[in-house]
Amino acid sequence: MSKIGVFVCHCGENISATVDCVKVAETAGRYEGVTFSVDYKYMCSDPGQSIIKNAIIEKGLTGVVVASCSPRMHEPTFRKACAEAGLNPYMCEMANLREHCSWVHEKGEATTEKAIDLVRILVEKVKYNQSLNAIKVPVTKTALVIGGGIAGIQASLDIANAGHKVILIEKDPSIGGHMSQLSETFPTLDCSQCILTPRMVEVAQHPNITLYTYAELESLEGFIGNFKAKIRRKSKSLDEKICTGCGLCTTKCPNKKIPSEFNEGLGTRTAIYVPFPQAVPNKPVIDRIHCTYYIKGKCRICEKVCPTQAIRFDQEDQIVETEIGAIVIATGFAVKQTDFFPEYGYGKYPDIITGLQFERLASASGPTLGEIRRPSDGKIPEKIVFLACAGSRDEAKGIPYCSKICCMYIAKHAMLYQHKVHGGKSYVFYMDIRAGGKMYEEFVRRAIEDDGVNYIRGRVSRIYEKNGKLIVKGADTLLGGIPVEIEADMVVLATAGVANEGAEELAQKLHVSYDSYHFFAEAHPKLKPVETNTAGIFLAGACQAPRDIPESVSMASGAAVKVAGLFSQDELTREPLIAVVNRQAAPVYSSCVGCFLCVSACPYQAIEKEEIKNRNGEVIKSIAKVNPGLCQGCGTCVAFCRTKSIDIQGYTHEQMYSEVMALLNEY
Amino acid sequence: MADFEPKIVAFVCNWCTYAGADLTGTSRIKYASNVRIVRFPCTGRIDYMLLMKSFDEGADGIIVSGCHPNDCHYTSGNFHARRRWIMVRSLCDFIGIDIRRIKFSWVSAAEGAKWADIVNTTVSEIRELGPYNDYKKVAKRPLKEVSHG
Amino acid sequence: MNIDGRLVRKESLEKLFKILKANNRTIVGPSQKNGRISYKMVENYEGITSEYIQTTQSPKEVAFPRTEKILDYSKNADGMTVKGINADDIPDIVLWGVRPCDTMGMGELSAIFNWDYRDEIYNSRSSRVTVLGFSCGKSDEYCFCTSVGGNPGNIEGSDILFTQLGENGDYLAEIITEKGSQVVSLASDLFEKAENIVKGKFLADVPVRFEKEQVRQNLEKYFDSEQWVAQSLKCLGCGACAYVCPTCACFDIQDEAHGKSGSRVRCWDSCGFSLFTLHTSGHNPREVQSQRWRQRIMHKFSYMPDRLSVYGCTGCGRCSRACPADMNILDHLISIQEVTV
Amino acid sequence: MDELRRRAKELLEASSVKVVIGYENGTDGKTRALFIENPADAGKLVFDSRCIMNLAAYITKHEVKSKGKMAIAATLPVMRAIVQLASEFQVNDNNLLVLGITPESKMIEFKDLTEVETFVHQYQIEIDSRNKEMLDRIEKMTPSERWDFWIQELTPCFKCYACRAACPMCYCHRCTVEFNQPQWIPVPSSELGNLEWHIMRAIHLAGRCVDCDACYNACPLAIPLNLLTKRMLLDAREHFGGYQPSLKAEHLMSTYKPDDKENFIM
Repeated sequence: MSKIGVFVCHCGENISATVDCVKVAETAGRYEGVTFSVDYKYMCSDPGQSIIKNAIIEKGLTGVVVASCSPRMHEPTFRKACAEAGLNPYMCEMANLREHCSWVHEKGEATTEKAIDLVRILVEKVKYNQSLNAIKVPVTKTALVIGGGIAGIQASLDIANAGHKVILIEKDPSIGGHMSQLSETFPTLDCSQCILTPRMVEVAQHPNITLYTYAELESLEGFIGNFKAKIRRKSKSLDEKICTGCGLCTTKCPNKKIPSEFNEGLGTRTAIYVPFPQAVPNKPVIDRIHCTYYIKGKCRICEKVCPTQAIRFDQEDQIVETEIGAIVIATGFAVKQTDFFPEYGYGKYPDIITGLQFERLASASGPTLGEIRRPSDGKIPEKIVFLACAGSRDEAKGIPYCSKICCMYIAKHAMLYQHKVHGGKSYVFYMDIRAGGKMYEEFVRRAIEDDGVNYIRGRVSRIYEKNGKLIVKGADTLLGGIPVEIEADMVVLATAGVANEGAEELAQKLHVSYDSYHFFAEAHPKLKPVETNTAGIFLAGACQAPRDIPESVSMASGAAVKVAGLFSQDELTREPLIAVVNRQAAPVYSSCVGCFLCVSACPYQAIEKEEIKNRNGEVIKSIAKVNPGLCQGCGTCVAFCRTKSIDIQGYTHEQMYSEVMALLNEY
Repeated sequence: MADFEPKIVAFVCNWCTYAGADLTGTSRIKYASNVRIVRFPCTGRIDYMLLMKSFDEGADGIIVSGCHPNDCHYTSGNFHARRRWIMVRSLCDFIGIDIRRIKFSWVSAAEGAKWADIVNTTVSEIRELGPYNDYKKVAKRPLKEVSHG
Repeated sequence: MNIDGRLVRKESLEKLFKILKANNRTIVGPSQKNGRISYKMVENYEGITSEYIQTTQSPKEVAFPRTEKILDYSKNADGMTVKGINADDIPDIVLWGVRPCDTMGMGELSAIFNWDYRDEIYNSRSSRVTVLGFSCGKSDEYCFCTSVGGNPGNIEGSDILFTQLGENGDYLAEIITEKGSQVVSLASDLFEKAENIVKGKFLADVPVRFEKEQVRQNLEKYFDSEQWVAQSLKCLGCGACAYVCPTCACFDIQDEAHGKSGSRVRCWDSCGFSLFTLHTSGHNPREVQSQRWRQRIMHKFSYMPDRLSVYGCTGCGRCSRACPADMNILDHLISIQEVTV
Repeated sequence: MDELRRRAKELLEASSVKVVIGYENGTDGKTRALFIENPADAGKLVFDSRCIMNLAAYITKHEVKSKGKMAIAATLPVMRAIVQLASEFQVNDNNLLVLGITPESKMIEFKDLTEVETFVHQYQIEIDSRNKEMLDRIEKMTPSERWDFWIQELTPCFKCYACRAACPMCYCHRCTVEFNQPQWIPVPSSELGNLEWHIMRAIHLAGRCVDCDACYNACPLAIPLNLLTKRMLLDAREHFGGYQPSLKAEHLMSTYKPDDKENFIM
């Protein structure tokens, strides 16, 4: 006979404001099998957990139902509390009275009735819960970091410094990411390259880090601690071992007019190229799309001039298969291009540029060697306009969120302009100035007060060209919306930060969730910001949402700690919520009839054939068997099995059936 | 029928719709309180027999919801489920079960508002349809004791 | 025994039906659906079919329904309330159009339900049934009532037995019991005086195919015979034979629970099912189909005559007709008789 | 027929097989299954248009299988069932030899099940016009008419499970109806119990049914339960391009396509 305890939480007033928690506890106390029932202000608090623990010990409870918030929030908390009091943690279930009831319904009888139903459903379920023991699986202590921007670099270094192996893959020929493109960084104005390149070099030289640039994830299977990744190392058309990185080939390549990705199209590069002088690895790759030899079958000049004969035109992509235990996704973000904005000329005016392009103009290593010159004619702009929220916070553009970094970098850009163009006039159109961060607000004030940047609160409705000037038409909402028109020489759009193209596809490869903007979804917005819903896969940097450098670095270190924590154990304990094929005494052995249709239904190839043999070694029966290491507990096989021979622990036939019965019947 | 409050059962997966319904809560979006959620690991786990059982025991409507295609936490549980739903739904229709009372949806962890919308739509549609008496009659019909007719 | 024989005009059967209905009798009679004939409650005379040698289903359901509620229960704060079946709720039934093999079968069924335990519900039901038997003018190759002690004009088990006097002829009604006389009293005009009618020549000719006593004796030595395997190889293990049989009485008790309340229900079961004897442990004393087939034959031709002094077979031939694998019980019984063990 | 008898005799004499499964004359002009173990009995074999029972129901039966290698006289529906059973690991070349009987009543002895598969793939499963009309008629009804129709049709069912026993695809040792923890399908023969049993049966046959009508032919009460599986067959065609029994261990319902189309998921 069950002895179930029901613990109803008020969650402060989060639940009790709309649900009569006292009545819920009283009603639950009358259910058959419930021997203890109580309500309390905060069940998750220390005293709250003590109530549960004491009741388990004193009342000899065989099952616990905590009626509080979502189990996705506190299930581990309460299961742990139960375990500490000597009750198997899997004898604890949670009724979601907060997210699924008190927060979504008005105060009233119907809401309390629903709360009572939710508790009853779980009371009936828990009667069929079974004690389960965690599954132990070995851990491969190698991490895969995807993306070699500042977040990926930081995560790799932190994991490597904790003594674990790291494989860092980067889709471009060099690591460095967007940070390597930046001129100076807010709020200190120190040179981005100066602080970044030492870390890039550290990555390249770290004995625990294997760096694959020009490489992408091909596929991933397995589960936490035991992933198998296939990495595609795209052909660089070069033997990296022989290449000395002398750069002769890049100077001799006849194809010199290719827009440079690193310079955001404001400069050019050759077909065999190193993206930027401080690239790591500092060895070229051949861009096969633009290379004359791959297009026309003739040229091979680089091959001829190479002093070490390192060029390999016939080199193929290489697939590296590797076993890893954890993954950090640090694939970063992209920015909208100017062609996204019809009101600003669809990208047809060369002197309307993105913030990232401005970074390249302002950078000493950029196409203008740090001089602010406009792309159309190379003139130094005397009037420059910066537009914040270009696309961001604009529902109509499908980007209702704030891109977060723009306010700060626009202040920086305006400041840099004022430092570099003496007597120049700069204007910033903004909606709000969001400068939350250490020394951020001070930085913006400096731009306005010390450097004389003109901040105009309002949006720009249109920009068009007239007599070689860009006419910026906007309004000043602080002055009652009076129209403002500026004849500018150059306009910088702080275009929205968005998810990378292909983020969705990568998420599907990794089996992680993503939000409606295609940024990767964290497991919990507050308490699990670097975890994904898939165990063993973590997030760092702007692939999760727009992030600035310090935030990306913090997230990276956070993710690295999660990985290091995982790698601190030789074995991992996994939730035993997996499928099991029933076994019975001879001569039945199992009700499984061995049709093996479940084998093709299983998404994890976790079902195999088991032969039951007699003493003479003859096969009596072949039945299905679930490999507990591979099974992830989706239960597809359970619903599929005609003989109901497979069941899934934690969501068994009896548990789900009794939930439905409890839901619709009086008890 | 004005005071008819339909009983709605929702079978949802843990990773998308359950989380989506959590988000509805965290976003404080209000919806009809007629629905009771039963949590499954995955839509792939949802046995069609449970749909029958729900009607047996007096449900007036059912919501089955999980991750959007390609978003399944288990890669393909929802694809298997979808195939099953197509067949089961069609058979139910052929038998004359009122398939307007079984709503299928994809609600992701980010679609808190959609969840509220699905529940509200379902509740108002079922309220319009009235109690599922056809099924209830059969389910609760006193066992005929003399020669079945 | 001197039986009161009356003449009932062909046209009078319908009148009799209407009078019985007018007297609030529930009439259960042979009714056709999808080309199969079963006993059902009939409201109109047109609902009754007379075109059959034998019905698909036996009339046993009037006393032993396939699904029968035994009690209702509900749990409450004070414990449990149990409500049994009220015998007064059981209707008086006139069972119309039953062949003599089936009327005899009702006696065999009663023997089972009154052997070591008097089954109250069964007896309440059967005592409320008035049986209007109809003799057989035709038979087919499945019929073998004469081999098991019956005959096409057997009065055993009928309250009134009607025998049609030739094709399209009038009927001889033999009023056998008090219940039968009660029916007559409701419509005495329809039961005319009959003089010296000999029904024999109007009855079907069903040859005796085996000696049941011989079969019984052989079975005593036949338990371990290889023949069971050979005979049952084509058996598919369904319950069709048992469910159409007028004397098969196995049942299963099920609780249909809905939260705090529910019902206890008696449902037909069949010894042909592989799970019929499966123990919780996994052990199954009748592990293979031949053992189940043997049980069926032994029960009807050995255990029942031993213990109940009646055979469990009426020779109606339904099991053979219903068998999806064409297991013909007559063939098997003949071979058992012929075997020299 | 002579060819069949001759070959059956040879196979038994040579001990190539232990039992030959075919048809013999039965009661009332019907034919029934025959299991020949003695070559001398080969003469009892018959074959003609009366032989409609699906003998494949026997090849998964423990009592038959345990005799040793089987040969089976197999018409097209039987061969389809055999291929499907092979893909579900219930029979294989080691325990079964197929003496195929073509729709033209010619005997073909197949070397292996792959040949049987190739042979059956020449013929599409076609639903006969009478049943097609029935299906059309039912589909034209309103949902509540369909409901009444099926409740009426299924109510006579007394759950003898002859449909299941005769179906070659229903070889499970423990059927879902016999699963009682929990009791998914109500045991009683009641309107609800019958309805759920037949829904469950049809769904379990989705993508597996070979449309042999064995279930309907076996039903003592002639319930048109095969219409349910026929409808599922048509659904499989409509939604997933259909299926036919194949030795590949990938089945209609255990696989999926990412672009499976539906129009009802919100």
